[in-house]
Amino acid sequence: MDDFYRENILDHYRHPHNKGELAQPTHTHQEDNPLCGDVIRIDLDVNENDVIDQVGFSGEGCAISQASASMLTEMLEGKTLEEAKQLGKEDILAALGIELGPVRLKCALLSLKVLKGAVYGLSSLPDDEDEDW
Amino acid sequence: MDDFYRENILDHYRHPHNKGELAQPTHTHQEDNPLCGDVIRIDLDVNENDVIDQVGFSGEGCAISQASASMLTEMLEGKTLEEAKQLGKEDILAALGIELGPVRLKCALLSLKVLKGAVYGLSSLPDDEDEDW
Amino acid sequence: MFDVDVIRQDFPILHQQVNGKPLVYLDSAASSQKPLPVIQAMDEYYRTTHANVHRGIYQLSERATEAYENARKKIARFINARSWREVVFTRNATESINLVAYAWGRHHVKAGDTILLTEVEHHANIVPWQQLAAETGASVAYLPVDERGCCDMAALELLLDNTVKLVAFTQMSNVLGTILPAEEIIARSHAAGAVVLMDGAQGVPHMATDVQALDVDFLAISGHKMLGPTGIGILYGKRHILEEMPPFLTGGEMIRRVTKDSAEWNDLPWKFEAGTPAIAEAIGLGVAVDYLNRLDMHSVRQHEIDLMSYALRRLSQVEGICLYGPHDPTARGGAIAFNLGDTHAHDLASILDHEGIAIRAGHHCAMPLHQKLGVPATARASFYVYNQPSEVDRLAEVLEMARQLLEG
Amino acid sequence: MFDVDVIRQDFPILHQQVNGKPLVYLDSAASSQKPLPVIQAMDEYYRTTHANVHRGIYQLSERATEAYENARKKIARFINARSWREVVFTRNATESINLVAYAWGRHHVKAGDTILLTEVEHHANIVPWQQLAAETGASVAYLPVDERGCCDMAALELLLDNTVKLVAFTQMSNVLGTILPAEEIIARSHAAGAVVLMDGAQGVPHMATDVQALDVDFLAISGHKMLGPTGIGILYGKRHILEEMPPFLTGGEMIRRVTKDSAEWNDLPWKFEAGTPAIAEAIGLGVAVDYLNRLDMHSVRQHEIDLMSYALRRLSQVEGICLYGPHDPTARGGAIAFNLGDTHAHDLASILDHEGIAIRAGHHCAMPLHQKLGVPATARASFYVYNQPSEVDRLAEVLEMARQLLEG
Ligand SMILES: Cc1ncc(COP(=O)(O)O)c(C=O)c1O
Ligand SMILES: Cc1ncc(COP(=O)(O)O)c(C=O)c1O
Repeated sequence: MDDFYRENILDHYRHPHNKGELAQPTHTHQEDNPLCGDVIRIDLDVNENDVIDQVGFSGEGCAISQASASMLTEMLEGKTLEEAKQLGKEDILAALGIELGPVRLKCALLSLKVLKGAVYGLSSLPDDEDEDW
Repeated sequence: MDDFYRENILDHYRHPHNKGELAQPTHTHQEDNPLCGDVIRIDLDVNENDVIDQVGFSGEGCAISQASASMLTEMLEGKTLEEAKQLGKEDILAALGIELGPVRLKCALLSLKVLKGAVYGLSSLPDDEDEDW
Repeated sequence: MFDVDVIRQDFPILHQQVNGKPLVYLDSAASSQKPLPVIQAMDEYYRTTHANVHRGIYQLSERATEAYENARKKIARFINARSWREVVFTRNATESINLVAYAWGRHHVKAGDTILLTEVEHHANIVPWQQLAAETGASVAYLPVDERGCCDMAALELLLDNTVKLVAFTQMSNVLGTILPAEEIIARSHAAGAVVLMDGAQGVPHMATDVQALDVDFLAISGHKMLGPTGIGILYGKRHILEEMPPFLTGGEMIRRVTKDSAEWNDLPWKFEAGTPAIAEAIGLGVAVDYLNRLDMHSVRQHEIDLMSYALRRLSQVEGICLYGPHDPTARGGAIAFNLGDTHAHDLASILDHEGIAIRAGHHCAMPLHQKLGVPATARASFYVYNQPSEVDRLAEVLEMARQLLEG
Repeated sequence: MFDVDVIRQDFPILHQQVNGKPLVYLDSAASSQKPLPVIQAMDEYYRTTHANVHRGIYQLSERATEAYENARKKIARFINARSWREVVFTRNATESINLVAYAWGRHHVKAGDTILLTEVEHHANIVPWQQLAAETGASVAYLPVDERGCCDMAALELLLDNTVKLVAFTQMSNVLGTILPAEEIIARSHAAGAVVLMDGAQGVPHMATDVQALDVDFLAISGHKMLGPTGIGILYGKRHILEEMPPFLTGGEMIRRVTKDSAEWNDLPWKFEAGTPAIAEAIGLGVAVDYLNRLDMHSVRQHEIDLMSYALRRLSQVEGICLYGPHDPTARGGAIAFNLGDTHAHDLASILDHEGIAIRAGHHCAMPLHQKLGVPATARASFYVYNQPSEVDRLAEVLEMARQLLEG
């Protein structure tokens, strides 16, 4: 049991990093997962060099969605927008370090989806590549 | 094989009894079975004593429907209308003397259905008692 | 007679380990497991009997037809229908409800009419009516329930005005477990001139259901929730109502005659069964009904009342737990929703799964009810004939561990 | 590679006696038999894996979901769909066609429009369009065929005026065996601005079918005719068309979100799969597709051409026989209709059954075609991967006996 929700997940869940809204974000986006009611919003403050100065997430939901949002915001600190776009599924899963079924995967990846919405803007969002055969 | 379509069925099929239409029947009725295209018409001449003086059947279809129609008309000769109403499924099946599956049963019983239509008139037809549980 | 140890021997799926722990299956409200006689009957059917039904003039087809129609008769008797002609095979309860919404609804519901539902309904008994309302200009109203799922019967009286054409309600809540007062709802709805559909997806598998005693007009059932296979459901409808309804799906089997310009419908119930039916599945469901009859539906119900009494007691000892639904085990079926402190139900489900315990977490296809309860999700454990008190104990123990783990 | 003796070992049902004679099953056009891998996969599923799909956060449900969705992918590849999202599970080909008639038809077909069919269609591809026409004020027209089922392509050009919104035709006649010129019909229909539905119930089980090469908009398939179980069918639809269609059946599974007043649909293909799907059946159909792939669809086709060549030759020796459909075995699939003198097809079927031979007799759900042929009924023998020349011989022999018996 103890090896399942690993300490780092529980740490991030109990003490989330970068939790909170930014006053005047340059980029912001929010989505929810109606299946479980998880809601995540991410605010970014991107400076003139396209570097993420500040990041904040808010919302509520399960330990997995909250912990992965917290982990994701940590990864974003100091990255350029271009680098943020490169972040993918694998990065989140590596950070979580546990195996997840398809339903929980959606919890884990919600914050990534929100991030993409924030950095691309909804209209230019690249296609979900979740279509592997 | 020879024991299946018994001689009496084949006889009635090849040489049907009472085949033909009556000129001025007192009772007449026709039905078809769309599943196979069998059509049977039965004409009756019933006298003032309610006795069937003459009977004729016409139509076309499979050996079973034609033979059973021929057998049925034989049974009708000289019967009263009341007696004709008493004729049932068992009488036809006994006359045919072979086992039939549900589809062929419909062929076998078409002429009986037509007879009921003729003697009762469509509006006062008793309910199909084919509803056994 | 009702011996869970013996019953469990008939369910091979239960005897497996998940993550090295024995499987505890507590999700029968989503779908039940299948006993060997059901599995074997279908296997046997394909090995010895399969052919298309109804039109074949050869023995395989005649045997297949007889088995298929015989299954219909078993089900008709199980719900005490007047005639097997009142039993239509569908894919699931959802299709049964849609059949009524399309074939009955499109012809009887008009602009200004009301379709009355309750606040505990499953999406299957909400969305088809929303669609019907959107197409016809009718409106959908909801009978309020309290937080335990009990209907406000005074409100029912008020809501049942003369615009109400149809009342559609669930026999048993799939979330709260609440058993609705079916007889009273049906009688009052009829008195107000409404037709009544009962969603029996949860009720029929768990309690004896008599359509004649209830006098219900339509009843929707899922086979897979009552020990039967997937891919088969039932729509019961009163004969005179089914008779005057136009067909829903059209094609082969449901016609008597077709020309280039027109078609003439077959007799009931085939008028509503277009195309090759789910033959093996109907046969499997017939055997499931045999199995339930052998257990006896009153014993099934008593077993679940006993198990629920125990569960209510044992689970309420878990610190921080919030149990939904009626306190009285005789007022509810074998499903119980809960939350644990601020922990999300998804986390509970993951942790329970890690310990081999299968429950469901989420909105259970009842989002409006969860909006009412004010929570986005609940965890739900649900029982059936093969569940036993020791499984409730396992659930409670792991919930206690989960609390400690997550609350830290 | 393609060894019928070996294949027959996989079909336990074939190894039985009927009336003391070995069963000769010649009714695969009505429904095919199932090989052991298909039967066993479903049995295994219920014994080890069953749970409701898509929402479950536990291993049984995750395994069931994976198996179910994996079956979809196999089928998508089998017909060369661009994406598994274009593959919707239904009950049978009939439901697939009805889905299009309701969800696409009700929104695209208007008064004055034409739905163009052919004269060889099965009722499943006639009646739903008659109903749509009756509701919308559109009309149904029929592309004429000759007595061998070959389409009058000049007439097609004339019929394809700008009122034609939909062309629906069968890939292969279930009576005459005729293979229709699908590519040409589709291309010309598209050129005329019509959407095209192909009824693949008979074609897909018997010949390699590539939806991208054909460029067909909708394809309807029955699982039970292609070695799969009952209770499962397929609707293929081009993604952009499915995307813009409203849903058909509504309820759980097919929604993303529901409030008391409204609902939001799920992604493709689940938008069209309301309620608990036919899970075991989808898995069984996936295994049937594996089996066909292993045999190789080109070999399946060649086998049937060989068998049909032999059948055409052998059966034409029966005195008084009238064989329907194309003379060229490469122009037809493995179904052959016939009549014997004035003998009714029902009598033939009864006599054949008495000798253990299962054929079909009647109008084969194609009454308009029979009206065209001028006969109320035909007898039909149909072949599949497990049939062999010796069975054709048996058929011919018993037909000769029947002739003598009935003609006396
Ligand atoms: C050409 C054709 N279309 C449609 C169907 C209907 O198939 P199903 O009964 O599986 O829906 C059939 C089956 O007989 C057929 O032969
Ligand atoms: C109350 C209720 N109604 C309807 C349904 C739908 O059943 P199915 O998915 O078998 O159509 C369910 C199943 O979850 C249910 O619990």
